[in-house]
Amino acid sequence: METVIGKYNYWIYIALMMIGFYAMIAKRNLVKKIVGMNIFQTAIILFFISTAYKKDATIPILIKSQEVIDPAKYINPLPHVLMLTAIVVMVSTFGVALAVIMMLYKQYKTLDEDEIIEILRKKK
Amino acid sequence: MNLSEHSSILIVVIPLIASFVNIFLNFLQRKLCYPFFVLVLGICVALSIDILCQVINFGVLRYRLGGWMAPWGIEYVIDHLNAYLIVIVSSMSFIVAIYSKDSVKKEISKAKLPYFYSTYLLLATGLFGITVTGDIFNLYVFLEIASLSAYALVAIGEKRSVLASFHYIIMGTIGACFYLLGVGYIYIITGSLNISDLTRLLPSLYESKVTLTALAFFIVGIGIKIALFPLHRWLPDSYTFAPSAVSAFASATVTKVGIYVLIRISFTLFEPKFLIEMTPLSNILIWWSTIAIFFGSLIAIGQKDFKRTLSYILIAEIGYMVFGINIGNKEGFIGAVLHILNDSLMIGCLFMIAGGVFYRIGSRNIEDFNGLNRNMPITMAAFTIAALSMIGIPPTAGFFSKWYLIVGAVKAGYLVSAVILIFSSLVNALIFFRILEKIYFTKNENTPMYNFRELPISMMIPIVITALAILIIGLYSGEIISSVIKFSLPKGF
Amino acid sequence: MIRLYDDLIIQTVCRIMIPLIQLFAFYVIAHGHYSPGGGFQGGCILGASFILMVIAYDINWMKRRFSEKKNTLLMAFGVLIYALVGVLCILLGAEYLNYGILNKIIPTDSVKVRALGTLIIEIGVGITVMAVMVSIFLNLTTFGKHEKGEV
Amino acid sequence: MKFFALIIVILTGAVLIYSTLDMPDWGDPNSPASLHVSPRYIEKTIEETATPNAVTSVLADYRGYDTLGETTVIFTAAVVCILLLRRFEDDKTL
Repeated sequence: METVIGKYNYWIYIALMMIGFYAMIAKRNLVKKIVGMNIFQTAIILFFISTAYKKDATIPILIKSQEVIDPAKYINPLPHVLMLTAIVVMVSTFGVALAVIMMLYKQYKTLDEDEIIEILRKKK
Repeated sequence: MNLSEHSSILIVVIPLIASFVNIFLNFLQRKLCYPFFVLVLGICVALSIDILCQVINFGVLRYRLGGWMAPWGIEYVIDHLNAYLIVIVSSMSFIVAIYSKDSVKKEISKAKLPYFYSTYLLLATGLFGITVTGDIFNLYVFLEIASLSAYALVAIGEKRSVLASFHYIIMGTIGACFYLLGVGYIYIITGSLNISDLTRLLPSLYESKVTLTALAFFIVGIGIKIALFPLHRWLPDSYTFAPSAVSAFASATVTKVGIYVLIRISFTLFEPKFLIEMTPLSNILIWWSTIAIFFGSLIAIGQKDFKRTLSYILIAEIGYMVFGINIGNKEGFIGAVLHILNDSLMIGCLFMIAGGVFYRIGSRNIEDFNGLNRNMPITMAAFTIAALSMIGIPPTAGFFSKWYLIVGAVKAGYLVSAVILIFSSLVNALIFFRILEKIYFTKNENTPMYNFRELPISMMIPIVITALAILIIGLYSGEIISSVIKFSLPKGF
Repeated sequence: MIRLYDDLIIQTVCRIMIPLIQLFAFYVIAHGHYSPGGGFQGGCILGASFILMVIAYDINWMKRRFSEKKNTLLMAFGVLIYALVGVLCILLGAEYLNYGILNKIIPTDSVKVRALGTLIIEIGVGITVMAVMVSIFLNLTTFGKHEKGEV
Repeated sequence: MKFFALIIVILTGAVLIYSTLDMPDWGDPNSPASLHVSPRYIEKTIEETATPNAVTSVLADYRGYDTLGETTVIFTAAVVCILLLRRFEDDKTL
């Protein structure tokens, strides 16, 4: 029981990740694939953020008048910084993937992978 | 102020700044974009050689970014392995940059050329960044810069390249996500991101399940990025339909840098004994890469498209390198690291020749190579050298690395893998002798008489340089091993 | 996909809102040292204000105020500021991005100058993010034509 | 195909969940991540960078180089979108 209380947050994020991962490899619609990609990356971000949390701690913005600073009273800033970077990477990947999908749509007039492969096979 | 002590950072920052300046130049004077682009990559070659000399003379270079101490700030650590990789990446990017002048003009519209050069520079920046950094998260950031620009460079090729690029995006993102998950797992149990700090912290955590999972995720993530056999789906299409300059550059550098990351993760971040003795991972990877070599070679025989054949050969070559790293003795590791250089030259040269032939006759089909030596004697001579090296005929570079790999395999007792390595060489011989026969000896009546001359000079020079480099490196491979590679051996080899 | 869509209420509200949104964006960028915020967040809000212009009015209305050339140049300029601050640190004799050395040219002590260096690069990041958001939005919604009307 | 994908996903998830058992609990103030590197960021941020917001000081100062990389990533995305999608007036080929 203690394990469940201590670890359930990780499990939820892993479940989310796997939903995204499944969508990425199993769905045949291109947009659904990149939506899955987004879910996957967002779940990783949540996972990192949850590692930053400490019980009874507050956001890492210090008050200047304080003389002795207790690190246990502030949550860990490093994962937040890393995830700011990862969010930007996620947005950029999403933008590039959308651009590529739009090029595909212009060529084949469809967003379904099977149909695109069918068109390519007919051309041969 | 001494600039040479900053050369490890300048090699990343100069192409980065140049890619922004290229956007400005686009609006000021579009003609200057190309000379500026080549000049910058030339400077990078000079800097990389400077770094290599510094490492050989003074040992490991450390550079603290922002002046912060290592586990708190980001640190650059350059030892012999990095310096060697930087020289390979920078010189290949420079050579292909020269080559791209004429080849790209047919494939990309004029108004977009400055953006193409910017993206190319960003890809180079990403690769340099991956090679020099000593921080696992920083590595992820540069991995993404390199990947994003590679997706785009692939997508601007022929019509079918867009679908290939989409597959590349999906696979590449899965790889990057797995890598990031590995970083997260390592971070949770250690609290650090710096590679040298982690080397100190991790040995006490080898019993933990988290460490093993993290390593597995690192390996699968990088395995996707380097297209290790069952995860290779994105590579053949991408490199076949990409513009020829891009296929040459990407095939020569991207996968090699991936191999470098694999070496770093397995042998610097973790101790060699963790991968080789404490876990079955290295054994799995050996069989995995043997299968990669076998199937890569086997599929390559059946292809008609020359670039696609090369892509499958590249998959087999990646198998060679992963195999060499994991057999866990000196010869295998030396062979793998030497093969990074040789393979980068050979594959780069062959892809450039494929692009050159496509430039002239507009076809990549092997059947159309009949009698090309009458029209393009110099290119075909270069092709012969590269092909012989691919097969592994003694005076060329390819022989030496394959020799080391086979010796290492026999020493470690992996006889089946040694046989597969020889089999793969024979397959290469089959493929390339068939093409050579078409080029030199086929005098078919139906052969169309092409009426064109050699390639333009800007495409000619890079091909000749790489072909000569294959010969010269073959002669001096002993020197390279004794002055550089010997020092990059992991502890305990 | 972008059509002229005249709606008096939306246009009037946006005319009032857009300057306020931009002001708030500058606040978020500049106040990043003391509260949640910084270059990315502020840049995104600033970019959103331009995107709102396109949605509420049309693309030409927005391009008259903020042309494509300006946008592309700003995109490169913002991140160039960032990289050049680092090069400046090298030229002054410290490591790359070591803002502490900037007190050779800015007369404050070596700790406060770090906060100042942070502010400079946050501004650079903000400019880039704003321009990038607008650029990606325009390219995706108009299929790269940068014109109004059907695609 | 879908069944195969499901098996891969379940296996991956199982490995990930199995290894969480060795991780520190959620919100544990004594986990390695909150003891090793990060305390210095909180303790010294005012003293060393004059920035009370520790996230900003880590983002732009201690790990400022990562942020340069991330700005470059987003710049890359914009250049890539122009390269792939933009149709220029003086460009007849596409």
